[in-house]
Amino acid sequence: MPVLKAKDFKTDQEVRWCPGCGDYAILAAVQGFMPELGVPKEDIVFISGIGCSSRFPYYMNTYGMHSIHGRAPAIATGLASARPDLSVWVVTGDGDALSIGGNHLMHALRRNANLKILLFDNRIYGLTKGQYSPTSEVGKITKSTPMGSLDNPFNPISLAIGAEASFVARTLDSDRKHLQGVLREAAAHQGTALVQVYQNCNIFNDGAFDLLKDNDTRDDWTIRLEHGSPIRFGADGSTAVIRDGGSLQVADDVPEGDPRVVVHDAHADDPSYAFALSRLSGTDLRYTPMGVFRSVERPTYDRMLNDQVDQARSGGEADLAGLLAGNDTWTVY
Amino acid sequence: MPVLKAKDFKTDQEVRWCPGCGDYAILAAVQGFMPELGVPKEDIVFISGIGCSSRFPYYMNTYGMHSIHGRAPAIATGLASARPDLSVWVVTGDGDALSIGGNHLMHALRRNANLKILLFDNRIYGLTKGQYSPTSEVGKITKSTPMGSLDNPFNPISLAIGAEASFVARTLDSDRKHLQGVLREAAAHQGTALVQVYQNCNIFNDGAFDLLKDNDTRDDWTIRLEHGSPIRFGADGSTAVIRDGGSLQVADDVPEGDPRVVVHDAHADDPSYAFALSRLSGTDLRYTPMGVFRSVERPTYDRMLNDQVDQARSGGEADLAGLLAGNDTWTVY
Amino acid sequence: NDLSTLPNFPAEIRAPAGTVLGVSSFQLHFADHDIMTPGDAPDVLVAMNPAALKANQGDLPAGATVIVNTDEFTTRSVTKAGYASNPIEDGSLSAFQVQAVPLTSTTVRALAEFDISKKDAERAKNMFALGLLSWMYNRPTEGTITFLEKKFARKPEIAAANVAAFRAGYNYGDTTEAFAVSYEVKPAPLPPGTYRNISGNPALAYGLVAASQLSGLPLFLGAYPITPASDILHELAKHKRFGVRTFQAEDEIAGVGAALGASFGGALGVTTSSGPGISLKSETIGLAVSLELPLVICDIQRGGPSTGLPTKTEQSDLLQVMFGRNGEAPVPVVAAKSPSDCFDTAIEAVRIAVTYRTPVFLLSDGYLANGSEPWQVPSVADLPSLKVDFATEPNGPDGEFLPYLRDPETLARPWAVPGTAGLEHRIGGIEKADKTGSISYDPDNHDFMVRTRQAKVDGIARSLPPLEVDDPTGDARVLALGWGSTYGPIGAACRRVRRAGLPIAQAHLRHVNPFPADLGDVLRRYERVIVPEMNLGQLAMLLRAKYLVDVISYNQVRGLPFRAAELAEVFKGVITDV
Amino acid sequence: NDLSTLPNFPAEIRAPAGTVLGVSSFQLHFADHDIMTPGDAPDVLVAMNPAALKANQGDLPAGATVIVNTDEFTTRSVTKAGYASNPIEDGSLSAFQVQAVPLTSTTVRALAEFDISKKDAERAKNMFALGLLSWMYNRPTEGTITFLEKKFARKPEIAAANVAAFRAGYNYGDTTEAFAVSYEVKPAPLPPGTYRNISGNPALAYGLVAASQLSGLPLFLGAYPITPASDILHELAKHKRFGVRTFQAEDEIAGVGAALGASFGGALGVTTSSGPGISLKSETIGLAVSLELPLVICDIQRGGPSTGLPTKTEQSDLLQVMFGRNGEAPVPVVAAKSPSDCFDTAIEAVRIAVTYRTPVFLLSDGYLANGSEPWQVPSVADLPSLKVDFATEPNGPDGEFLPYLRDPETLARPWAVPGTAGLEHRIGGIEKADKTGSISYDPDNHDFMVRTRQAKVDGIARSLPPLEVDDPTGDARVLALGWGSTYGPIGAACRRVRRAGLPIAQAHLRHVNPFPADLGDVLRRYERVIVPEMNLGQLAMLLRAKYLVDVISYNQVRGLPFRAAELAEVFKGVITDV
Ligand SMILES: Cc1ncc(C[n+]2csc(CCOP(=O)(O)OP(=O)(O)O)c2C)c(N)n1
Ligand SMILES: Cc1ncc(C[n+]2csc(CCOP(=O)(O)OP(=O)(O)O)c2C)c(N)n1
Ligand code: SF4
Ligand code: SF4
Ligand SMILES: [Mg+2]
Ligand SMILES: [Mg+2]
Repeated sequence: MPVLKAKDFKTDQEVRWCPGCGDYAILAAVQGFMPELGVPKEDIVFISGIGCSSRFPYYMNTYGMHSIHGRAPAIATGLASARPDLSVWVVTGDGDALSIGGNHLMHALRRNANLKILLFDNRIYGLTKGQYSPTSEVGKITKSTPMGSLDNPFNPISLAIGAEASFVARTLDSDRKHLQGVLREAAAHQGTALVQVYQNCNIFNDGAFDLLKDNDTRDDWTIRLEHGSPIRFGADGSTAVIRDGGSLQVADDVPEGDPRVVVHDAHADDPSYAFALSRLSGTDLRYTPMGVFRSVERPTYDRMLNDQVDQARSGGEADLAGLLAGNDTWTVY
Repeated sequence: MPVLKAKDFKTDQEVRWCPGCGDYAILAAVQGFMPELGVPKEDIVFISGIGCSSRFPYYMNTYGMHSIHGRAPAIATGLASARPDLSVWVVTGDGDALSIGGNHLMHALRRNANLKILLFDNRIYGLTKGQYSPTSEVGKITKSTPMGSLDNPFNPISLAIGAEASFVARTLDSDRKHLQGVLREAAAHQGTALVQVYQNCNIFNDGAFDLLKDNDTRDDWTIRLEHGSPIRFGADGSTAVIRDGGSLQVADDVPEGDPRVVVHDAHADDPSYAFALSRLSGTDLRYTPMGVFRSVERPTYDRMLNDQVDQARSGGEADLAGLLAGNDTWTVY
Repeated sequence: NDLSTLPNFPAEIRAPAGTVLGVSSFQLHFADHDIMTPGDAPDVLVAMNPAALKANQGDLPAGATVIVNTDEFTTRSVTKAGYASNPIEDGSLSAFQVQAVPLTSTTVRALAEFDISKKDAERAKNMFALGLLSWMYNRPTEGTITFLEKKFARKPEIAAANVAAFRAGYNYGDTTEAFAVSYEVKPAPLPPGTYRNISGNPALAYGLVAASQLSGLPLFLGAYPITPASDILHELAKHKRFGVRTFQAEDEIAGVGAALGASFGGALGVTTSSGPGISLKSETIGLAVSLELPLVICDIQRGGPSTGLPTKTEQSDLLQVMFGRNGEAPVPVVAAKSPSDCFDTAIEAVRIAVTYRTPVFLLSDGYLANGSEPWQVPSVADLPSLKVDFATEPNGPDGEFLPYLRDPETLARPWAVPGTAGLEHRIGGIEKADKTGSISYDPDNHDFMVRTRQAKVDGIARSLPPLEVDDPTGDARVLALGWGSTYGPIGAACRRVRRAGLPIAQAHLRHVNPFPADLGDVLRRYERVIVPEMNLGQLAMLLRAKYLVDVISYNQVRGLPFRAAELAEVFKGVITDV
Repeated sequence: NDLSTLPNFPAEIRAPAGTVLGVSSFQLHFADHDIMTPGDAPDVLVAMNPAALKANQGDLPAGATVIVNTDEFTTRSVTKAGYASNPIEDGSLSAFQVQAVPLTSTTVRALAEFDISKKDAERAKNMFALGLLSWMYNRPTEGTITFLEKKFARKPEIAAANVAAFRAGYNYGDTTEAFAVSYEVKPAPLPPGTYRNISGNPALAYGLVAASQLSGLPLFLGAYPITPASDILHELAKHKRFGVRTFQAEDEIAGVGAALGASFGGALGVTTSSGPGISLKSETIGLAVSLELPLVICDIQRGGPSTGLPTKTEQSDLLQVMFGRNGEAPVPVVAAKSPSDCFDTAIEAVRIAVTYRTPVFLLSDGYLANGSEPWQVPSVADLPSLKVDFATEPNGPDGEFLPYLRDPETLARPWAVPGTAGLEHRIGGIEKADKTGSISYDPDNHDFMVRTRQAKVDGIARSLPPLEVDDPTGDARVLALGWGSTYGPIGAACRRVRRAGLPIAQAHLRHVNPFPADLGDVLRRYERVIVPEMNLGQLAMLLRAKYLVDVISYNQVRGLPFRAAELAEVFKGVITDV
């Protein structure tokens, strides 16, 4: 196949997000990554729900569907199951995926068809002009909650792990290198990959992730996860995630080679470890792990389904006439 | 109020479950527990979805609604929010709660309105005559999966903890004492309590939980959870749940006073511990923790909502005329 | 008279004329017309063990109900009875409506509290079976109960136990949504050919498999179980060797969504459900209307509203499938008229879906789904070709691809499936510009697209044959017009009326949307048109609105098929009035 | 001609006659009838800072669109301008349609790639605002763009930047589903009284709050945001002091489910949405029909099908709300005819829901929701009482409670709320036995219950006033009949026709199901009836089916209100034809 460039994935459609929206950076990062996929454009499909984020497919020069609110994972599951030869991507938002679409998301994760789900999490409903979402912090004042929101938000990483996800990662709209690194691992993963992308909505929830972006706070609060490396962070790397009586904790001034320092193992079979990692940070974003929390191989739904078809077929040619006649006929002369 | 007896909670409706169905035992246990609640019959409401299990409300002489498939948690949330004075119970099945109703369940858990959700888990669709469910083991042969089911099942306890549940427990249809003990704690909990009840469907999935019922296997595979006690089990109590490099494991022949033995803490703030407990058992039921995994206090949605109303009212009498007139009128003479 | 009046209840129930409701008309039929099936065959067989099954299976008409006592079907006894493999599992009973029940153990459990001998408890399994049958053929239970009480008057404990067993069996039918329908078979000698017996759900499933083969499109079913549609999922799940993929979804929305996704990928996307599930699918069906992709939605109707009467039959979803979507979202609707007709109707639904690139509703109901009739097995060669052409080339003036450039005749848009180089495109649920399919908020374009989608569906009428009217004497002044499963009863009623010397014409609609082009003329040809429906007059409303003809709407919403005798009286009344 | 032809674009847009579409008719109106609002007030104010707002707020007619540049609304500048608190937040702009946008920063961001001075970039915010306005009043953009290119011909970079800013503003409107409608105000001097300006969504919200107070039932709203219904949720969320509880649910199904649960508990359960969300609610509404509990479902219609045109208006959900449920599930439907009428219609919807114990649909649309008109503020004393009696005592012959024993007049069943001792009962979606409400599979009972639920809804007609027909000359031979938001345009068109000396009668339906008892007579009184609808003829179909009257269905599905002038020509055509 011809070598593709980022621009090959641009469409003629004018990109209509608000100036400064984090979605632009994500779009550029994804377009920039696509050539690496090594898959012909025509074999790639982007399916989205409804929301600002869900406008994404219009800007990708691949096959695409801008479906309805919350249903993209279900639609994509059908496509991936019928066409395991395709590279199927889902783009969704925190409302689309976790509010109305929660059931499809959690079943997609346990079912593990070969889908890459990009969840643009801006902690707000952008398209409908700023109501709180299932990831909004408690007490958020929005149009629909003038006295502050009451529901405890989801931690999408914890939720996904609780739903038997085989691949779960988190990244940031503005950090193209990290974002593309995560996309790389997600694409390589066989099965459903959930990638939470913290995304700034500069109109209705501006600065939501500044703590992880500003030069002077970023390093103190971002925990970079790299499989096989000890989890150390902070300006001078002296802060670390340590194990203390089972639970994971963050400790300062941890000496070199301290045995308590956790060495990140994204492939751990027991999801308890990844789950514990996901609890290090709360909605305040302090101590936020970034990267791949969990990545384990499990047979994919689409493959198994098609294997059953092949197996059934191996029994020999399907005989329609035989099916229709069945095994109990009589004749009228 | 008059002292109530179990029979006060029986209705004149003929109980229509199949003879031998585990639902009978659960019904008897619940009716037996109700008097303890100390709540007048008229202040109790049972709301169910659709399924064999969801016939439950017809047999409880309280207020009740047999609603539609999967929606009971949403309906109950509305009722509990509008009427925080009531004791609201939800009865659901593994298909009702985890398949079609998954989204409402997970949002109910994070929202934490004051609901008691009893999930009758028979790992099968009973009412529709035996298709596999989201808790059925992989490879299950059913009417809809003649070559074996493919989807990886949910672990309802893990799922609930991932969804920010404040109270999660598991019990068994045939163990009335344990079942009632769990009901007692659930009822005492302020907020949404999820109780998974392993229930035998002797018609479409008979014996699914025999490992935890047969005298000769029960003690070996059942891990009883009691807050504050070391987690030991097995015929002679020599098997224990120990902590080993962060993850929880089962070990045999653990000497008395071994410091590695985990002392159960249902109130642990960090859900990682309860999550780890929930991973000790797989669908094969070996090493199945029974009892309250997690029970932490968090403000309840219904209370907070009604507090906001009270707070708004404290501002003084609501003035309808004022509302209608607004602050910009003109007069026509 | 009632089952319980049979001298003593045998393992094998023979239902004499005028007994078990569903059964009787069936028997009667065989009595007063001659059809080539053994005359006095049992309609129901309760096989207490493999031997009994083996012994009686022979003279069972296909479609009969067989209740097998699974407790007795051990490997040993199965082989002992001379079966190679367990007949319950190896599909050799596929011609029957099989109810596999652990009769003995369940009955014994049901009688746990009675202090009677184990033997007596086990004997009561007959009563459990009778209770189940009473449920299935909805018979009143009092008669049987008093009969039992009388019969065992001297052994009150036994009497009580037998009544309890009878009740338990009855409730078992309710709880597990057990089903039984006997379809009123069209009489008159059948044309020569090879026949089999078939009920509606398998026929529908076979129709879909056939259509998949004829179109070369792999069949993808996205479904969530619901009575009385589940058996289509069960049936299709068996046919993976035909390339059929079945997906038991987490809910109905995911079921139709997955099917739509598969269609986008070039598969034949199908979803099956019943009323409550269909209402959940409506938003996604609206999307399919906007995307203009093929999709077949089967609604096996049951009693409503809400959960209603899951095991009873009704025709009350017609208006839901016509209008149950936001905006102007026209969807073609076809309806099957008999169990075997579900096969042809499925093929027709697929023809419309793939030819016009549109979602299509197929309406069946509990009566068709579970009722059975003799079916002349079609020869595969005679089946229509449904060959589909995917788009392979750009179709635009400047070498671009225009996903909404339409076929001038059908107004269908091109179906370009992922994997086709050069045709990459994006579609969605927001209004689209004509031809290019890109988002458009232009007022005139919207008006144009709304009317075009409607015109596309209306245009299907051009592909339909004229409506067949059965008016043997040619001088009828009254027309009985129906749709769906009322075909049998209306036909039987018309025959009665004619036998009584009164002329009446009968016509039956397979296509409810759009109507056949000549329907208006047909209606106006008769002085009165009567439309019997198992609803409150849904087709009647559509006819009145479209043709301004004052049709008589005759309705029953009893969860049961019309009784031919009753309908005949109604028809006679109308005829004598004109 | 186009905005861009204004000498140079001022911060305050005055739209001369015949310019900005939505605006012009508005202006025109004020020109050729006299209504007591300052003559030449701006319809749109773009306030670049608090001072500008302060200066111009005075001569803004209520209902005008105000775009505020939030970047400049710092606490300092706000106080400096002489405001006590930030006018954007303290609700003092509630009379206007406010768009709060960080104009400066957003524009600067949009122009990041251009190498122009910061000052030039900031200046371009005017073009951003103009772009936003062009979107809101859907104006073509080409004109403006060429104008800009000409204007800055000598500074191509500046030209490009201004065009980019203009585009960004336009897209901003699209992305954030920005809305603007000017409602065609009914002319003729208003009767004496106190007036305010109000648009449909707040009016609807106020109506619900009032109904809650009048009935003594606490209001519970279960809703999921969707354009153009979200503002009702936003408005009601502000009124907790009236005991209003608002619940932003995880989806539409939970929204209506929670509302139904609240109704079961004795609250006034309400849910609000638009077309796509309504279709998701249909199964639960069917349950409400079966439970016979009060529930108000507000459908603020938008362009369909599917996602369609979220910010455009349409009347195409009528048949969905009539029939979008499985089984025979009749639901009353009322429709608002003007922004202020949303208030009265909400009260009427609640009256029907609580009196008849039934779900009720209230239809509004994007045009009413966002358009505004002067409203004579009702005095609370004049509002109807909606007093409800809960069941408190057993009502059965043997002292038992019969939850489905009906009121002989209304056929309403008792509403017994949890907490009432002695009335404990269970209800559900399976068919219920008459009176007792326990599960019943009895065929005759089902038929009876289906017809009874229908009869209950039909019976509402007995509580309705005769249809008002406006036929000033009394000799009209043509009737223009409408429903919903077409009231304004149809009325205006009728006035034009009459001014042209041709008689025409106008009637408008608030009650679409059931129809007013005398509707048939009214229709038959005229030689021709024309029914203009912003759909493909949905009301027309219902009328033709019920009354067999050959009404003329005139349709536009452009996402915009009818133009009075155009309608007038159509009416004249019909009149001259008869
Ligand atoms: C069935 C349905 N319900 C509601 C809506 C309105 N709606 C569109 S997008 C959206 C939420 C958007 O939030 P999110 O998913 O976080 O996406 P974002 O705009 O923030 O990127 C809502 C409520 C809809 N279009 N369809
Ligand atoms: C909307 C809808 N979809 C599907 C069904 C059919 N249905 C009823 S119960 C059920 C699942 C029952 O399984 P579960 O929830 O585990 O309850 P159980 O019968 O096992 O107690 C299904 C698929 C329905 N009644 N309504
Ligand atoms: S509203 Fe927020 S999320 Fe949506 S495009 Fe604008 S900035 Fe982005
Ligand atoms: S089918 Fe199973 S779950 Fe349902 S009642 Fe019978 S035994 Fe119980
Ligand atoms: Mg968002
Ligand atoms: Mg179950």
